Amino acid sequence: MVEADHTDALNPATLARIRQMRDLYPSPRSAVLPALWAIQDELAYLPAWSLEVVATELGLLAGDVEAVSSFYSMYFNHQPGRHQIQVCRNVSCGLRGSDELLRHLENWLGVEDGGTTTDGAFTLEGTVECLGACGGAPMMQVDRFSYENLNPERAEEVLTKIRNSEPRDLD
Amino acid sequence: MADASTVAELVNISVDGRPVEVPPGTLVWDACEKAGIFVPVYCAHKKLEPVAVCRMCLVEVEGLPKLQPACATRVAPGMVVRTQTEQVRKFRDGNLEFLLLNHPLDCPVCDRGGECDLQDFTQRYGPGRARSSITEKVHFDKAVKLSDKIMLDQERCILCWRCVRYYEEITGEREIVLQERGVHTVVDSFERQPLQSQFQGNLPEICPVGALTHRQYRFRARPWDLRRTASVCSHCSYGCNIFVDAREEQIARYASNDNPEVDDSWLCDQGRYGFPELNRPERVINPEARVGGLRQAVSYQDAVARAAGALLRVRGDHGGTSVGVLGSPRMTNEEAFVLQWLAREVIATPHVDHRYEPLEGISPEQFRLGIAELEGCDAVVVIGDRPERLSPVLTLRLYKVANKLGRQILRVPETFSAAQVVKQLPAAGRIGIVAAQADRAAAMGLRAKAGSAGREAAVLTITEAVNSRGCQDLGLLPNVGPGYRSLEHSGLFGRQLLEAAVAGQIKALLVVGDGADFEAEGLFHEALAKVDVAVVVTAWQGVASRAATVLLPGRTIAEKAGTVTNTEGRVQRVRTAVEPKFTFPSDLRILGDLAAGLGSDLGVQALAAPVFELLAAAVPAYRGCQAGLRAHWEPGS
Amino acid sequence: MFREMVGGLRITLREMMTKPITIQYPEEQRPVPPRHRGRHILHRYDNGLEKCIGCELCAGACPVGCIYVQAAENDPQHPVSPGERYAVRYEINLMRCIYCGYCAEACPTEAITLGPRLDLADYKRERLVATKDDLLEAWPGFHPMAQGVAEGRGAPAPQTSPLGAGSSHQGPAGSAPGLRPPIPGSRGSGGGAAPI
Amino acid sequence: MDDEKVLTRHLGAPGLTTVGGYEKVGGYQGLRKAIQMGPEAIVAEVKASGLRGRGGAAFPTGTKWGFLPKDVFPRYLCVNADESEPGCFKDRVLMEEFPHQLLEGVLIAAYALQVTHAFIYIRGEYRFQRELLERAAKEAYRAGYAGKGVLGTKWDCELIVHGGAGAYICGEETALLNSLEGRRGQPRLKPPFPAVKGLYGQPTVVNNVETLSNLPYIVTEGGARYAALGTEASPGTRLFCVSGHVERPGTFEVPMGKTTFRDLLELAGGVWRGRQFKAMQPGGGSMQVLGPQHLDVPLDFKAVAEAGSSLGAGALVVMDDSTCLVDVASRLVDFYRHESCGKCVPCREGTYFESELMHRLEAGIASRAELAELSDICANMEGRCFCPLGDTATWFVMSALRMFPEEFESHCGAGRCPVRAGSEVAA
Repeated sequence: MVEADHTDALNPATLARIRQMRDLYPSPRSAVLPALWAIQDELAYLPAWSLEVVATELGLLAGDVEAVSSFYSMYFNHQPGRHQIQVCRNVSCGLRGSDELLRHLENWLGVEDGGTTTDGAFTLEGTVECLGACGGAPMMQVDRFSYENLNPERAEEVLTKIRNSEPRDLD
Repeated sequence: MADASTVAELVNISVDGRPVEVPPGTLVWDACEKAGIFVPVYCAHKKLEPVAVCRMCLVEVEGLPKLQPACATRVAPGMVVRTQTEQVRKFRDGNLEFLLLNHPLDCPVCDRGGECDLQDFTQRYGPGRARSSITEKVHFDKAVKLSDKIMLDQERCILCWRCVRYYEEITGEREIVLQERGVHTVVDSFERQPLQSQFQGNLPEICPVGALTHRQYRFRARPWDLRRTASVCSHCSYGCNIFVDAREEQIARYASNDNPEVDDSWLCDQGRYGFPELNRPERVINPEARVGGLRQAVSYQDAVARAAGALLRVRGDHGGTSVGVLGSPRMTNEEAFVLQWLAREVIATPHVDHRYEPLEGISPEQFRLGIAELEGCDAVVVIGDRPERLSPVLTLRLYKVANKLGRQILRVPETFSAAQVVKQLPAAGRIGIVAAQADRAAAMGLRAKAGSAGREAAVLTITEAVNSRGCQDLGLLPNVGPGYRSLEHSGLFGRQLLEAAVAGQIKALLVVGDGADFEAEGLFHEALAKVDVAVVVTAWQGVASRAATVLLPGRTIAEKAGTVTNTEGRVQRVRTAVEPKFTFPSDLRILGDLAAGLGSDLGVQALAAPVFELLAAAVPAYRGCQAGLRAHWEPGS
Repeated sequence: MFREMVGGLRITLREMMTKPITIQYPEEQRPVPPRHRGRHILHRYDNGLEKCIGCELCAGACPVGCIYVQAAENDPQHPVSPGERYAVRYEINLMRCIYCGYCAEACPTEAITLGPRLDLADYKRERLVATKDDLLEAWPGFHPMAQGVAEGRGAPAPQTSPLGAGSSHQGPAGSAPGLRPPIPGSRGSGGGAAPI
Repeated sequence: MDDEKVLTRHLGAPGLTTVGGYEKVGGYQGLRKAIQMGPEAIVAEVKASGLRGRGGAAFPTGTKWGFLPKDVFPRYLCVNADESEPGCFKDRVLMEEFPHQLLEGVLIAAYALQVTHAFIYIRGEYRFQRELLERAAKEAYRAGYAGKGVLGTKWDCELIVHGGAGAYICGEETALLNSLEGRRGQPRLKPPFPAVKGLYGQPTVVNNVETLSNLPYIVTEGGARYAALGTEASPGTRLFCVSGHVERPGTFEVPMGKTTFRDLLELAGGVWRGRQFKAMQPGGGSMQVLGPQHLDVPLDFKAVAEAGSSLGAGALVVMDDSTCLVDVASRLVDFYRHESCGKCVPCREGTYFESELMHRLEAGIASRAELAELSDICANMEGRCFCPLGDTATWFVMSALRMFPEEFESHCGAGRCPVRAGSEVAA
């Protein structure tokens, strides 16, 4: 079987980053996670062909990479929303009302847990690990930033601000 | 040899109160087995490294607070193991409950039903009934065609990882991997691309449940329908040990029968799935003879008498040398030996061969190295890709030597410079050289070169068909006699013989065996048409059966009993796995009766065992080897 | 003595007047008790698919080894039974069968039951090996695709009648599905069928 | 409280996230001193400090280092920054506030163990913190504290910050090593232990962020002084994260052994909204629940163990009297079900079984027989799994069931959660 070469489909900077990570570790295989992060940063998710690219770059088989990418919960194999909302529902947050927060956001955004809004702006996730901000419970993490001590109104406010800060031409 | 020092090194442990002595480093599971106590296990497999994921084998070890996995714990002196305590019993029950929680109720349609470890252990150790109110199971894909050979059912999978580890440790191909995690974990191929391996057939065999099944065997039979016979795979000359499972005198499947010296429990797909060849319906089922120009069915006695009469007539008219005798590398040793005797001693012709192309310059030295001895080599040179194409299972042995034992494997093209190769070898130590028989001269040349460079080298030659080696050892060749004895007068090689027949010098042909080596050759056709007498003993309809003046129904290798010799010289038994549709005598008996018709007596009954004694007397290397030992050829013989 | 003769005759005369309990078998037949274990029936679901999945558990349970099953894989486009597997051959040697009903016990899908048929005699042994065609419930004009039956995984929707088509249990033996051997009688021959 | 601080002693100093700011408060002096002391003296000092692992297992750090076979190189140091224990956020604070203190600790340990590659495995969710550490590491390289020839010596040390991607199990040290090798983060069979055969098959030490952050203090101030901060059985200070139903949740550094749970609760402003204390979970989501009778237990490994729980990763989750323990248990079990790696049967299937039963129980549709089933399942999991994750998935449920049996029983067949229904009526 002739495998299509997909390396062109990636930004050269991403590819360079993958190669840099490959040479950083004592064993190239260690660069699988950083390489997947680099691709997800560019494409927002990991299409099957990108796993083959990683495999080729690191001298692995595509199956090896899929075994890894599917194990970790933060890699997507489908296109998520432009922003990812993670609502922590573990013990500390649960004790301080994260269920109500999630229910409110589900209603407000019109999506179920795990769904993406119709405008593609947000993917809502309520099944995440403890996000390590129990001191500010309840909290949510939007992309890489934490928003703590939330109540439904404050969460709405935060998300409205994020939505409005997007370039207008997306509307 | 067990001298005092090695005995002192053994570790004494007790399993359920039974004392047992094992070498240090032995796994507790093996020690239990040695003590005669069975510990249930799913993930552990003799040929794979322990992972201890199924937890089924947890046992009590005195002094340790937690139950320990017998499959991964090594023995320590004075260890006290208990496998039958209440704690262990309760956990086995609970663990099976866990396994069954998400296991579908597929047993009636599952091919594994009746020979499934999950069924068996549930019967033996498991909960008698379900107690849970949780009836919703996690669902996965079913009946996934992983390739044209393998079917995957992810719901039935208990995630023992055997398939994944097999691909990682045994073949190195890593085609099946674990995906997802937690209760959603599955085994699958990348993007469900079809498996490419030529060793897929081993997957269903190591799968403890019905997650991976053979598509060929799909819904063919239940284990209680099958009759199992231990035999040898007839695909190539490697001699993998198999079980032939037959239903109603049709082969239903091959299963591996571990022989660590030969196959190490793995079969190739060509061999495992190749048996439909033997189930073909195009069989010769009646003795026939040309009576007055017209072929018709005759009685067996009549056919033998006609054959003997015709051969006698030709010998009388033109002399013994006007008769040609052709065998087949798919004959048993007994048949090959009797056939060459029949040719040389009874018909008195030197023209006897078992193959089309000439074979010259052979000696036992070319077969000195054993298959398992490859593991003792410091480096192995493989000449060309022919050895692995002929005997695919060799690839797995080489992978083991390279990967598990960390030895050097050097694959060189068929044309190579021996001096260059020797330079790449380790400075000292044992060198194995693997070559197809066609490359034997190059292999022997390399051996000499390596020998003179201070390495100890030995050659393993890979022959072509299941009993090519036996036919050579027993002298079913025109240029050497039994045991590679040199002859006063060499006969004609197969092809020359046929040419002589076309030229009219050979007046009669005796063709015994499946004839597969000749059937494709136009020369064979011409020769058969030309000769006055063609006595054919064959199982299959074809060129030979159609042209025969006297035709006798032969048996396939699955219908025979006897021995065959694999490429390393191991003499192994083939047993009658299925009965033919007719009741005529076996090929060996036919040869004996033919000899009697020609006025000679074999001296013993035409049965495998007595004939083996006869051939062992003629070829001393074979003495005492019929139960799976390598024939012992004296150096330089 | 005369009195005894008259007494005896009276009984005879009285019985001549009553309706006989014998019947004109085989033209007439008695109803069979509902749990009678006669010749086997292979059932269908209401949608016409065969209940038998070819699992061979009946053959495994059979104490005399009179059942032969050969399974095959369903074509998802034209399934014979629900799920992956069906019986392509199903034969019972009725001469060897002891009508114990273990096959019905063992059946995981209630595909086989023992029916009301009891006239199991023939002039030819071969004809007493019942084939699948003989045993299967009739389903006139059945085409799975025409009925809109799609392949479903696992067991089909629950059946309303646990014993399948109930008619075979109520009617006289003659209504049991499949081939009926010719009734031995004055018409003789015993073999309308082609020789085997 | 005016106890001496170790980890948070520089709190409030400006520019601590930069090399310059950290150097102003005496940063990297520990590393300089360590290099003068030499590896053996550092190990001796750490042994003297009595420092015990802060990741949860509380194994003495000096002893752990001592397990490395002599003269086998290369060796590796891995920093476990995969903090994902529910209720625990101390490492996050240490990385956000004092990144250089951590790096200094890492370098000291790396020098003591003579490793040339130190990996900081940080969980994927801490993306911001990962970038912060990467920046800090770059600065350290520039300042000559890491890289080729550290501080003019012949010793090279690479600092590699490696991001995870969302897997609680990678906090288990062998799973972390697998993840770092680019494999599925599933635990490995032990033995061989990482100290003998770890990363890339070489001797490896895995230490927690908090453990290593203590090293600059121990090296500069001496092990004995560190040990004296706590008690003999539980030396030093420790970060505790208090969360849940308290007025001021947060992280507090307190001396071990001398402080009680009640002290800690007071530091966090007591139970919120004037409610009553009902239960607490010391040590994070994995650990057994304790009740009001345990409030005066000191923060001492042994004392907490005797009370039937463990200090674990140093978290305290407080629950007030409106809390439904079945709800909390169900939440935790769901978490373990989601995070089970799927390697061994009792954990993979057991957590699924457990969570399905907990859902039924929480919804009030389970029977009493199912409650018995639940404890039976837990018994079949505890101590039977491949790694501790399966065990910890049962601890909270088992202990809550033991301590508050009537609460679980009241759920059986109630049709809904009686505790929360009751509190709604009360409110």
